[in-house]
Amino acid sequence: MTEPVTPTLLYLDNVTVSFDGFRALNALSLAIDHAEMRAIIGPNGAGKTTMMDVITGKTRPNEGSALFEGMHDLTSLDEAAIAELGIGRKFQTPTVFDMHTVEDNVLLALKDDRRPFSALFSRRTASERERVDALLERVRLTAHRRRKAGELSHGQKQWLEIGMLLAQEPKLLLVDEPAAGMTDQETADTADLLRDIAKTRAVVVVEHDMTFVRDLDVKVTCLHEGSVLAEGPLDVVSANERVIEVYLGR
Amino acid sequence: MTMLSIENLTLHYGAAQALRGVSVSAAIGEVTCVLGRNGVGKTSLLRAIAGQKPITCGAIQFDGCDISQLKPFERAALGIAYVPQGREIFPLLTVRENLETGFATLKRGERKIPEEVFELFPVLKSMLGRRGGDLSGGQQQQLAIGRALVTKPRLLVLDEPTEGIQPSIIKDIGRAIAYLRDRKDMAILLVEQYFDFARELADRFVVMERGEIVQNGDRSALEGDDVRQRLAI
Amino acid sequence: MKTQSLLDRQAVIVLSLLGLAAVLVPVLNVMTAPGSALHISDHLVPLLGKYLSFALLALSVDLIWGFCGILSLGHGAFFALGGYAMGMYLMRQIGPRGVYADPILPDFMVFLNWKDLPWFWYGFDWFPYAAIMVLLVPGALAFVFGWFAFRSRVTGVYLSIITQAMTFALMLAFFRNDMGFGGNNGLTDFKEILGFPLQSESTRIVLFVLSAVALAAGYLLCRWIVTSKLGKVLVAVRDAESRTRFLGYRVEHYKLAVFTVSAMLAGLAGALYVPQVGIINPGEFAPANSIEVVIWVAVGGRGTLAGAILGALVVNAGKTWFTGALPEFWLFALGGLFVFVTLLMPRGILGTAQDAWTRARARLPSRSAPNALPHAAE
Amino acid sequence: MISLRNILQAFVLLLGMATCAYAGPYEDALPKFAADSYSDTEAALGAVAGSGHPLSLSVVEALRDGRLLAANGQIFIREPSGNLLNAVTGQAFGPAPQNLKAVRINNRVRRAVEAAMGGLTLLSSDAGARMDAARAVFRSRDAAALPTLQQAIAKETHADVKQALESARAAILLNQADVSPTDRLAAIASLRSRGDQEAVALLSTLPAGAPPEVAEAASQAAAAIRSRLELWNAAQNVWYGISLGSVLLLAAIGLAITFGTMGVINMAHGEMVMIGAYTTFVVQELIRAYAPGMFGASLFIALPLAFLVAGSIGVLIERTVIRFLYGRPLETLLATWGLSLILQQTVRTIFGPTNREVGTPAWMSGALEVGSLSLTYNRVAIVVFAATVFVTLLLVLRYTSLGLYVRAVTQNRRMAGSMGIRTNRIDALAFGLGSGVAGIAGVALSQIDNVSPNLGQSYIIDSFMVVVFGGVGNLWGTLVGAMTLGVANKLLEPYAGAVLGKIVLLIAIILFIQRRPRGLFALKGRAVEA
Amino acid sequence: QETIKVGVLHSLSGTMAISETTLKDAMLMLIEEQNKKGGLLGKKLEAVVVDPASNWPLFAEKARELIAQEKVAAVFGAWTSVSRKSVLPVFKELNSILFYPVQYEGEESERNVFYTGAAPNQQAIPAVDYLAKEEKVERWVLAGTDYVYPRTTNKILESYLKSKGVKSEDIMINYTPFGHSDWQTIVADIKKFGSAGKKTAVVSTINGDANVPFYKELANQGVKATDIPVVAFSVGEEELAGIDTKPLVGHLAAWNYFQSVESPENKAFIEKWKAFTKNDKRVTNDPMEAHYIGFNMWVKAVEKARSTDPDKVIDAIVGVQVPNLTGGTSEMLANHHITKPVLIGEIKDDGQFDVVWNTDGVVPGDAWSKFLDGSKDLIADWKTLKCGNYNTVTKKCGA
Ligand SMILES: Nc1ncnc2c1ncn2[C@@H]1O[C@H](COP(=O)(O)OP(=O)(O)OP(=O)(O)O)[C@@H](O)[C@H]1O
Ligand SMILES: Nc1ncnc2c1ncn2[C@@H]1O[C@H](COP(=O)(O)OP(=O)(O)OP(=O)(O)O)[C@@H](O)[C@H]1O
Ligand SMILES: [Mg+2]
Ligand SMILES: [Mg+2]
Repeated sequence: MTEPVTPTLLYLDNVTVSFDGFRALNALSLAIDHAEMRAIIGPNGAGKTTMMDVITGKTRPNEGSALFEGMHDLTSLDEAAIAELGIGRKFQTPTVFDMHTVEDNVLLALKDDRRPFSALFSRRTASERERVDALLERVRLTAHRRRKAGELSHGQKQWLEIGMLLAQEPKLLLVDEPAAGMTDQETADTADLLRDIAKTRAVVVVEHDMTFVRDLDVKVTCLHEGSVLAEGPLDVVSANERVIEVYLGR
Repeated sequence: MTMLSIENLTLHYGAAQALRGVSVSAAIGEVTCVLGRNGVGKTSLLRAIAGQKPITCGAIQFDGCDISQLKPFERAALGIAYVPQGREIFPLLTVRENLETGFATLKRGERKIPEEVFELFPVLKSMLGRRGGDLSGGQQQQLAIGRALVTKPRLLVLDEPTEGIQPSIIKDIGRAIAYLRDRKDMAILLVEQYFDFARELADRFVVMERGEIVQNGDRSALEGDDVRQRLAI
Repeated sequence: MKTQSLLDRQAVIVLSLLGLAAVLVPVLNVMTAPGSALHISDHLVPLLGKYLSFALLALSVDLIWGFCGILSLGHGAFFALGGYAMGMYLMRQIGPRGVYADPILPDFMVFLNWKDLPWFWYGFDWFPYAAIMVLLVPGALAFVFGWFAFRSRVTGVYLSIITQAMTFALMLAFFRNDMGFGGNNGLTDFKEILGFPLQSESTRIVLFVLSAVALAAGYLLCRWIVTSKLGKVLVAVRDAESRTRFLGYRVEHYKLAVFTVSAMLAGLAGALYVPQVGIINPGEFAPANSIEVVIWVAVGGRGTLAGAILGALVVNAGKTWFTGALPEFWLFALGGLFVFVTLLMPRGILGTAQDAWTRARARLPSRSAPNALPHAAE
Repeated sequence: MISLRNILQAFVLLLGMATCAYAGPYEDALPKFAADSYSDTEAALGAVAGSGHPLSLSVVEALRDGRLLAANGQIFIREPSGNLLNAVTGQAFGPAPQNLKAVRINNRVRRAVEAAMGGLTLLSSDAGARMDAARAVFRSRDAAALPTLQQAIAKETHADVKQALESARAAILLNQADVSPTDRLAAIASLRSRGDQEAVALLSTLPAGAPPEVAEAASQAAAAIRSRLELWNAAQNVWYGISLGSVLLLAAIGLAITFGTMGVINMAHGEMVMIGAYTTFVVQELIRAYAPGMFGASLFIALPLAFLVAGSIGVLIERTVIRFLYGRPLETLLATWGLSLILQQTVRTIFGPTNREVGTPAWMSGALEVGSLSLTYNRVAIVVFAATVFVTLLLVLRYTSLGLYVRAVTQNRRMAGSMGIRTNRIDALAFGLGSGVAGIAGVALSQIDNVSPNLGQSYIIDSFMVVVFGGVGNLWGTLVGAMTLGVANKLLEPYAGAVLGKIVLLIAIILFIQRRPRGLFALKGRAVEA
Repeated sequence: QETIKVGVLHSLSGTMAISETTLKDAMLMLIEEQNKKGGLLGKKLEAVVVDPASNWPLFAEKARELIAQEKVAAVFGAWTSVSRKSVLPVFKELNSILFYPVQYEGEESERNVFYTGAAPNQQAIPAVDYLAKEEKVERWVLAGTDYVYPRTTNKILESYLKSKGVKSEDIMINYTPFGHSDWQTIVADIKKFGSAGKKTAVVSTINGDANVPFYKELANQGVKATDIPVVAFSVGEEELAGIDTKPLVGHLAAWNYFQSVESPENKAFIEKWKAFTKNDKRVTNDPMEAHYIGFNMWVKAVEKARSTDPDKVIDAIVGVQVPNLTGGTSEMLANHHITKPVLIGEIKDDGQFDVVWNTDGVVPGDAWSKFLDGSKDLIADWKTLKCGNYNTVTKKCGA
């Protein structure tokens, strides 16, 4: 690792989230660097999505803190503020704006002034148009751009959401199961895409598809019962007895 | 014995056609696998079978009878169980209640959650009192499969059941499907994108493209690169 | 990239119809003989004016309900507040012509032995002040109410019910004689506006034309909002509020902005309504009135703007006609209309007509090109 | 009773014959009844009651019941059996005179009659009558009754009656200047132990000029009672709140199913309540016409019928209209609003626009006195009834599969169908159940509110308020919501008045929803936020 | 054949339908009767019925429709004060005639309106006098719905009672919202107020729907007329038809007419009413009588003026005398109010009233109350002064 000029991009410290006594996150600590890609694996219910909820302000932790860029305490900000700091998210189940066309979905996600007044006066520029075109091309939805997003098939919605995430140009991308419902080929393509992005930004990917994780070729964190079970290169982690036992199976 | 046989099925969303003359069949004691890229119409086919989407024309025969005009609950009563894509569990019902919705087709005396559901998905047992919507994505998927099993189906229709599930449980699900197949009392129709998983289970398969069946065959045909090629972009 | 433009075909039709009405109604009223088939009789002019002010109210509801998913069951409150602001001005204009001839105090205050004009009545004798209050009072109430409610993320039926509670509370408050707004009788017996007698035909015509202009302006404003990016964000909020937040939009600010604008439009509608019907009383705050406005919008077609106008006109014209022609059975007719529209025109009159239109257009090319469905992978 | 009366009459007859020549105060007073003037009647009444004449009780009773008749200056008593007696002699009178007219009474005379009856029946053999007499004397404070009162107290065996008699005596003694201070102090003590509002009234209106120690004791006693009553008063207000809460609960509970669970914005809910109330009316009319003896049971007959009538109308509405609107909740608002207009006008056409009379069975009138708390039977009945309905519904929803299936269907209709749930039937049943429950609420509300086509309208807003305040989709929420609003309303009312109280409450609801944007019993977690 | 149109402007739906529908029926009956007698000026009368639906602005709209579009000769209608206030400007502007049949708060006299219901001096004050004299009432609860009529009436009564030496602490004033239905607290308060040792009565100006639950609660809590009598100004036969009156015997109402009044005119009227409605149970009430009087006055005035022209009728009608149903004669006064007898009735167990007191002759209605500061100097006279609010001090029209 090179000398960090700035502190780590995201630092979760001792985060605990409990629901009526059930600890979904248990003193979880995690650090993500600038332009780092991290794959997170772990059994169903390990707390991966909950962790993203904490980072994006959807869930308030009972304990612990989440620092972004060393100065923003995410636990005290709301969703919109966090998004404006530059944290974007793709949800586990694809959520898009059903009544909007595919291209409007992307357009809404484009990095821009988010205040109502500027929205009222905003005019679409040529560069914006190009960007939308490029993004649609990238997620292979150009042919569907005028259709309502609600009419897309499951996998198409996944792609659309990835497109929206890219449109936001966030500093940190949280990607929850991007490959679910994609063919093997598409999965590989997604991996390419993410690797590409990770050159300039930080990416946190949650996925159960080991081929995909292998393709990413990055540091892997395995969560279990709300805390880190193992961390390191995939080969190391997947050789861990506990990981095999609770997650990979024999 | 053929449990389900579909002839020449056509289906529209408004003016847009999603299925064009699809013919598939599924036999008891076999797993029939439907493969295809995103948006080719796999889910639409399953919705047509479950009765959630009216078909434009074509025939759906179940156990020798035409069911294409029946309501979803009538099909369920005949023994069709559906695990939809996107889980579609009842978010505000508890896990137990979600499972109990499967009792609707059963006689009063049979209304018990089969042990095999908990054997397959132990996590459900520990979370019986939790609301379905609070579960993690993978847990919800397990619940959706479990819920389908409660109805004691004769035809099990699964839409990408492995989506979002951890590897060890995918293996379990694979074993479970094989076990159910080998019990020889139900037909299984499986939509799957995860090729290796499909290859291991499928007795027969069809590949869809743009709402049509472009290839079909039995397990041996899956071994070659041919099918893989078709699924590539 | 095709965007919905500010002036698409629908907008052009609406605006030209309104323009036509603004010209034709006065012309037909003044130029034609009372007996002729084209004549618009004197009593029809304020009636049409009333419909137009209702249409503006419906428009304001459609803006927030149709495009932002805020179902306000209390919009009548903003309408009534605008109406009261105008009513207070008209009341002050009566001056010493009231029955007790008090130069300052309105009759009902003399009657209840009030000695001084309450402070909140100050300034209403000055039209510009009253005109500002027409927009400011409903706007301010909506702003405060919305600020609390949207910040606390009150949504759905919970929001609907508290808007209803708001208008209900206001109704009870205005019913109280101690409030200083004339109690149950409200404000009435107006004489003139800006020096023009309200009873005169020409004043009525001017008021009608003003209503048409205000409606056209309101429509344009709403069009502008919904066709801008702001409008897209609103629809996004309507369909998936939390998702919008994760994109970095401050949903509460968006809601607050349109809610306030909408309340001001409603207030303007109320201000146009009062001089044309000649009375404003707490009955306008009744929750049932607000529900009815929502129903006009639903009948016309939610989320179409023009539909809201159409709905308000159809339902109110129907009411006028039924209550005269079928006084004993008009509720059957009206109730039947509502059921009929919901069952057979699920997207309201205009929405269904639009659907039929697009379907008819889609059918033609689809015959020649059966592959209407685009496919991702080629 | 009858035989006793006969004996009495025979006795009176004999006596009458013996005294007919002698014109006493009784005979002098009688003709005044014929003057058709209330003050004359009152004067005559006083004279008759005080005359000690054996017929006086019959005359007073006859006057009270409108059986005292006058013609040509002569006075007659019509016996309940229809016989006409000459009031002077007590003898039967032959053919009735032409212009026979009842002696009219008004409130003032009625009051005098009560007082007179009190004096005359203090020694009655019937304990109930003695109790009434004691109360009447307590109220009239008629010093003339004192001797009889003493006699009655001496003889009395019933503890309750004895106490009533004693407080009647105390009431008389307290106001008499010529009574010894010790007796008056004893009277004050007796009143103090009575401890109710009336005692306070008596104690605080002590005539001027009473000895200082008496005045002192009276004001102390009054203060003591007042502070005790203050507490009771608070309890009373809470009771009023609970009973108002029960009314709200009844009105809202059907809506908790159709709106809360099924998600139909059911504006026709109030009309279902109204239909229940009209069913009660029809049942009572039929009973009045064909089986008057069963009137006491009319409400029990009306309950199942109201459930059935409103329930079937609900099912009909669901099958013909609502079922096309699932998944479009906002449009149900439009359609049910239309339906409510139609239902209202239908009822108006059939039953007319005016209020209809629904009677209260005898067992529901009167009040239960608990300490100084007065619980009127009909309110008690409503509270109990509301609780019963609530518990039954809770059990139905919890222990039958209906509840589960309804929720499943509302949460995901398509998937519920694929699980084999007969969505149509469940919808119809649930809507029917909600409507039926609204119908039986109508039976209860007919007891306290007016039965008119507008009945439903007056409850619909409150009902929505309760369901939403409590948290949509939660029956317990509806219960707690209704009770909270009821009690808060009644606690506010004495301070703020009915109008301001309601305004304050509405504002409180608005503020409360800010704190809990999903109602009192809000669901939490991912399940709801998604 | 040409007809003379008569407008009927009463709510047939909404909250007021409960009271107003009967008046529409009464008007239809009166018009039918008149046509049987040969119509008016040789023409048949034609009723034009509209439904203003208890919606006050709609009253104005419908009034305009009746006058401008239907060209009716006169309108009979309105019940609530606010509906009258709402239509007033229309009648003035289009110069037509309104007959208003309901007891009201007074403080108004318009050239185009004829007030055939009671003014406060024809109802409230005699009732209070009766209670004070006959029942020796010393303590008063003035309970009303919070709107103009009760407020004004209570104001007048308060100042009247005080002028009679009643102390402030012996007057309790209570206002409730429209449609108030939970009366537990208020009835309990009344009981408490009434148990202070002085004879207490309730003067009720509670309006409309709220009465039924109020009386039901009185019955429940056992407030008997002999303890605390309630005298009401808005409760008539029609309202009682919805309540079981057995527990309410002896409570009072003050009106200018009761169905139980014995007079040949009344007997005939009741018979015709029952025949017209084909319903033996339908009751008559005071506002119906007001329409009866008003309609006959209008007919007479039209005949006198030989025209239905409003100006001529307005001139002709003052001074017209017609029999009322209580056996006397009512006259249209120059202030557009009429003379009426005042009757006080006690509720009987059959839902009717027993008249326990009545004025010897008729009482002229006052447009302006003598007990209010703002109006004690005002008089109305449309005959000579041609003014509705003439100030006798400044000697000016328009106060
Ligand atoms: N609101 C809640 N109430 C109760 N339990 C909850 C709630 N939200 C989450 N949980 C539980 O917290 C645990 C963590 O859930 P989470 O969604 O974070 O898992 P995950 O790691 O994303 O799993 P998956 O791989 O299946 O998506 C799960 O067991 C879930 O059931
Ligand atoms: N509700 C709908 N309205 C209109 N078009 C739809 C709708 N649902 C699906 N489609 C379209 O029908 C086609 C087939 O969709 P389907 O969901 O069956 O695909 P799929 O094969 O299941 O894809 P995936 O692998 O992504 O789940 C797609 O092009 C899709 O856009
Ligand atoms: Mg997850
Ligand atoms: Mg699919």
